[in-house]
Amino acid sequence: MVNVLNAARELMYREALNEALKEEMDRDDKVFIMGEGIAERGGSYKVTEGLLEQFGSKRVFDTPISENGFTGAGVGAALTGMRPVVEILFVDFTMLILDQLINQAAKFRFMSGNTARVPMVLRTQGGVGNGLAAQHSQSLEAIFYHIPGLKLVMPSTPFDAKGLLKAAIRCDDPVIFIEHKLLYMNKGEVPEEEYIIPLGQADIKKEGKDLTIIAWSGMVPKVMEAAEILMKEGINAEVIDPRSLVPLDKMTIINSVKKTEHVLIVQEAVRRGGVGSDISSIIQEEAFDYLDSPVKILGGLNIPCPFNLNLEKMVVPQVEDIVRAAKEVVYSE
Amino acid sequence: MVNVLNAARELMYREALNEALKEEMDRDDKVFIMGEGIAERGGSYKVTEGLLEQFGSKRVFDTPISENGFTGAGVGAALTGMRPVVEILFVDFTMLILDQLINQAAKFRFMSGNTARVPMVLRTQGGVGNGLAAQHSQSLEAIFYHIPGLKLVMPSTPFDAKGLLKAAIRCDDPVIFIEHKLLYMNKGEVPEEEYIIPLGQADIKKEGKDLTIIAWSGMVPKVMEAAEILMKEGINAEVIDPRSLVPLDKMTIINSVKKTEHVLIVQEAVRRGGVGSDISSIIQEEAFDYLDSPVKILGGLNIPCPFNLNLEKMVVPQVEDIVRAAKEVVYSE
Amino acid sequence: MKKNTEDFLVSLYTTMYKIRNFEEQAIKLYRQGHIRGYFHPYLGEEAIATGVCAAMDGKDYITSTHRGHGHCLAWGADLKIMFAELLGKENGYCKGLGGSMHIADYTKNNLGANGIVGSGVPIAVGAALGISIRKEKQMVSTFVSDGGSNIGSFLEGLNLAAAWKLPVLFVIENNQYAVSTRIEDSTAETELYKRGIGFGLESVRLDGNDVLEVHKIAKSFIERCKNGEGPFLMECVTFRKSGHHVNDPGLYLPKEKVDYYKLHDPLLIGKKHLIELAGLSEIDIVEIEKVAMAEIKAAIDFAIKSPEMSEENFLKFVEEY
Amino acid sequence: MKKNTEDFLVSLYTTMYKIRNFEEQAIKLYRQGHIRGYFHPYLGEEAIATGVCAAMDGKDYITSTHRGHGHCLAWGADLKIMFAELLGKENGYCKGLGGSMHIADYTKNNLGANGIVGSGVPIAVGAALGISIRKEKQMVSTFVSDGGSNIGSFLEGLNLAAAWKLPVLFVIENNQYAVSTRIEDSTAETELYKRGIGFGLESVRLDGNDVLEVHKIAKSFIERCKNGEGPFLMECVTFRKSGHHVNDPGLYLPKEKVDYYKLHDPLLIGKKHLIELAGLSEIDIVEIEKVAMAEIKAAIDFAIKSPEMSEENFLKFVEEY
Ligand SMILES: Cc1ncc(C[n+]2csc(CCOP(=O)(O)OP(=O)(O)O)c2C)c(N)n1
Ligand SMILES: Cc1ncc(C[n+]2csc(CCOP(=O)(O)OP(=O)(O)O)c2C)c(N)n1
Ligand SMILES: [Mg+2]
Ligand SMILES: [Mg+2]
Repeated sequence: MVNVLNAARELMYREALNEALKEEMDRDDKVFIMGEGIAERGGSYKVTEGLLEQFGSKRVFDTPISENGFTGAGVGAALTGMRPVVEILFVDFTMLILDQLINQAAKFRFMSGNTARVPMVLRTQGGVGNGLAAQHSQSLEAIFYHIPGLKLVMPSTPFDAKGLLKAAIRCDDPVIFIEHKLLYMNKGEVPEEEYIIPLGQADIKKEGKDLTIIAWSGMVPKVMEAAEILMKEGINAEVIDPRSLVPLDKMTIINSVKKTEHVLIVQEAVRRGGVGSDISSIIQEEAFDYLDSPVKILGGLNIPCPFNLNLEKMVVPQVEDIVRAAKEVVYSE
Repeated sequence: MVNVLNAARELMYREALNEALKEEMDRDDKVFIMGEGIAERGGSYKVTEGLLEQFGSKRVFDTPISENGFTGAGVGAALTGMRPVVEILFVDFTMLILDQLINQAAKFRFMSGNTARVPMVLRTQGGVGNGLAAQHSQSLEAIFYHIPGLKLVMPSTPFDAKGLLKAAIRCDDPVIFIEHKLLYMNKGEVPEEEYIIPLGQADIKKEGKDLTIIAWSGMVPKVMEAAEILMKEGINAEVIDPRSLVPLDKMTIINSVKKTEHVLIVQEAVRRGGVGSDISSIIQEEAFDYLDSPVKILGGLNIPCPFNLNLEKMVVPQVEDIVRAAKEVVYSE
Repeated sequence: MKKNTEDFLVSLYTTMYKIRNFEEQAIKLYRQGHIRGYFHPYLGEEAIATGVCAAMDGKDYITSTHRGHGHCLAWGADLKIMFAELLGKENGYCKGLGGSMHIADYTKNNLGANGIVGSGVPIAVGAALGISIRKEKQMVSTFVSDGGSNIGSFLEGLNLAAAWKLPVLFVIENNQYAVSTRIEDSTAETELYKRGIGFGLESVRLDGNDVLEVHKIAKSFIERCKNGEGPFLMECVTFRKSGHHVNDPGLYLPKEKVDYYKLHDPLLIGKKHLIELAGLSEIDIVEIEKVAMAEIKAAIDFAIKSPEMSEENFLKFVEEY
Repeated sequence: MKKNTEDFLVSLYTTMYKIRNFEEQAIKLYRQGHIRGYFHPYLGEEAIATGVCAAMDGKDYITSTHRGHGHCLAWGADLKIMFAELLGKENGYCKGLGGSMHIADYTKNNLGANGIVGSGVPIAVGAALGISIRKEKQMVSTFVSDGGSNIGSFLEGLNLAAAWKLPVLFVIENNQYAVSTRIEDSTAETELYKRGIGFGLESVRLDGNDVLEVHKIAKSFIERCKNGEGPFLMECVTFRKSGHHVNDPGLYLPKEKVDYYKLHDPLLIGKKHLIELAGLSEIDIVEIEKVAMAEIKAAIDFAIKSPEMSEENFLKFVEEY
């Protein structure tokens, strides 16, 4: 677990992200940001507030609604020495830019025989919440996870969000940085001093011995709640947040599995073909003999997200579902 | 195993596809096809040869290079009663059309409360072969596999290709139909009589008892070769080709696993986050107690495809790799 | 003034009035917590949907945008079923699964609102492609705003429709803003009809707040579409009478523009038509408005009282996926 | 005729000659099995890359297309390293990992060919965006053909560059075909420069086979780009002297056009310039050609003898992913 240094200050997730951008833009004048409504308006979730004032309209500016075009512009700027941070309002809209991410950004370094680099961060936001319905509620990290050449980061706390965004901006490869729409107002400790969280280091959000629960992004707070309930019922869960899915900190996961011998993976994305399946397959290949029961994946239903709020709750794992699934895993023997 | 009826005739994969299109266009005048160079030129792989002559330019026509636009046009035509078969030259280029496939086609039925249907087939082609390099050699089925509302078909033989394409065209939901660039000239028996292969039925390409090898599309011929070699070495592998990945015939897979107790999944796509991971996770959740050794996934390397032909061979499983992996699984105890 | 002109002008005004008040009532319901999620009011742009749809017939098709209530109503939607959808009820147009951004009526050729800017355009082109293959006398109108006119989906769609000579009417609702982004900041050529010309479409620019002007031009283009002369593009200049969505106060909108469009309101212009061209009195108009308002109130009542889909019914949907 | 004009005309001709013969020799190598994969010759279009790149300097940038050898050579690529890349050798520009469709030289601001039609355009816009942020006196030329002018990437890129006033020169190599698809079948407005006008760019159409005409207009646009007046668009009308790729006989190309362009060949026109404007004799020209050809032959030798990347070295790449 990365130290929270001598922190005292509490920030919201969105404020932590804002600080990361500010610090990195201050440090390196090659860093600039663009996206829809990010300048004067400060972004839909206020992550970019105040940056226009501080850094001016050459480095903080709004884009037309041309997601594919301006993402490609980010790639081109990155290829020629800049460090763009491109914002796409919803991860759902990244479906318009995958040519630039998958066929271009992810491939240049390799196709050029290591002579080109694309140090770009693609910030976006996903997950279910507040009745935004089928086209604004997806969790699509599995798509990026599958593509060699892309890094993939999904922070769950203000502390992680800041440290990882700074690392992402300094990374020389394209990083897909996915925030969660329900986390922006969450508060947490963030030190005043500068810190960076290297990509590829999982965080043990809670130590435990009876089962390993792996979760990321918006599922982490729910899993932490469930872990408290489980504790009262005599099950001491270890909660692991990989924080970056690519690179994935397999070691921390495997070590935990060896200790607890039971695994539950909780993902908000639909169950079929999610990142959880891959983590399950890795655990299985690398720690088969330690497993006391099958790795269980609790995922979203295989269906688009409904508009109606009561039904919306049914499609992604809730605290009670996590508690139930954890018990199934532990008592399955 | 679906009966090959009283077949005698041999057709190439591309001819079988051509016949399927011809028969369905003949049967239903709502079926039409569009894509780049598919009309007069008959398609890059000759799948659509002769269709312009038979059905005329209203139902067989070339599109401008506007993949997103003409795929969307397919969706709109499908929504209003037509049955378009849209061709995208390379699965790599589907990265330009995912908004129409994922945010639109896959969602309409659900978002409309079951009042809209999108009976469209998206034919495309993927896989490694012939030095086409990083932007024309990907295997991206995992992306479609993860999206509720899409069906996903990847035939490996002429017989399957024909029967499944006919089923896809009759399906009332959007179907992603991915062919393999190295299969078009492969020959196989295809009966003269009409037949349809329902989506969701795996085919046991070879029965066996010592281990289950699961593979689809371009990997199937390689696995069959490997299975012969293994046979000589005393390992009798059962080879399962799911043929359609969505819907997935879990039953056939699980039953085989219960019999053989050893599983190898062979996929051409990069290992990380591929469909194999999900199949592994399913086997693990549903047949854990039958497994004698971990489910092994032999996949493509986590790297884009190199141009150089000798290096190209290294990034996807070859027959020797499959033989080696199968032995590892069987002798792992 | 002929009787049918009067009826026609009354029906245009009634539609605009219903859209205006549907939105205002729905905003109240939103504030009360009855409606959730995204809600983009069509306030101030009523003349466009009204003028265009009045020139179409029920066999034609429309595709709409994220700001889709106006198109839906102008197309003839039932107020009750619309409110029910916005409230997430099972008897709504999409059984409460779609909501404001996905409202549609496939049984009546309304191919729906769309949460992805521009993505309705290729879909409209495809509906027209089907028409052309079937050789039918139908056409499709597709709506998009200035912001959406910068996205590939729209631009590719323009070219495809023109290359294939399809019966599509592209309607740009140029309200000069995309959320808070001014049109001057998103393009160097703010006269958007010129894009149509670049792709070989006959294209015009007009006052989008004058329902009669919109209707006149739409009517001619729509007829010509049905005669195989399509596609066409009309850029209707207009302005949002509110923020981008229900929670946006729109403080960035310049006062002069807001003031100008307060006077140049489509409903004021529609009223003027009623008085000057159809000879109605203020009292006649109040009467028309009363009837419409009563219908709206009854629809709200209906929607509030309607049940949501049960978990059981929802799970049946899930099974099919 | 001044000496420096002569030198300049000779250098233009030499570049065109090298491109022509690079392609012809590479096609032979392809037929012999030395080159694999896709190979799209730039035959017949030599004047465009040559004229444009001659007006740029080494601090500027280019992005190219799937038909990228001409741009690469006109930009000043080393023939040896180019052939080595096409042959998949480790000392090629991309170590044999990229090949024809991905040839690039990032160390010299050549951002490369691209296997996805149109996708180089937004990348060029981004390079120009970087220039504008850094406030430098550089510019970017981006190439695309008629087929590629129909895709969203190109169209969005045009608008972005214009909205942001970026130093980009869009060069449409209108060779009238996309594989076998005639331009008339892919758009209703075949004068493609009009698309630029729709987005507010100063745009022209010209003879793309006359290297001097291309160069003159490119030079003026490029200078104006560096003075902050960009972007610009030039549509260069040209024709493929061969099939779409090396295995396509191009039988669908109409005989009249083929015949016309045989006479209107960029190299013939270039030769005419040398004779009429620089006072060279046929013998002088043969001399120039001999030198260039010797360089090409030597480069082929070099490439054939060069080694491929070892499996070991390749696996080091894999580790980083
Ligand atoms: C592709 C895409 N990008 C961004 C958004 C987020 N968004 C929703 S509405 C909107 C503004 C649209 O502006 P415009 O097209 O002018 O329509 P208007 O709101 O003015 O009617 C934006 C950016 C989206 N829904 N889809
Ligand atoms: C997005 C995309 N669609 C299709 C292709 C396949 N393809 C390669 S070149 C080509 C034709 C391109 O035509 P044009 O843009 O006119 O370029 P030209 O070949 O004439 O130089 C096509 C369709 C591709 N590479 N990328
Ligand atoms: Mg607008
Ligand atoms: Mg061309």
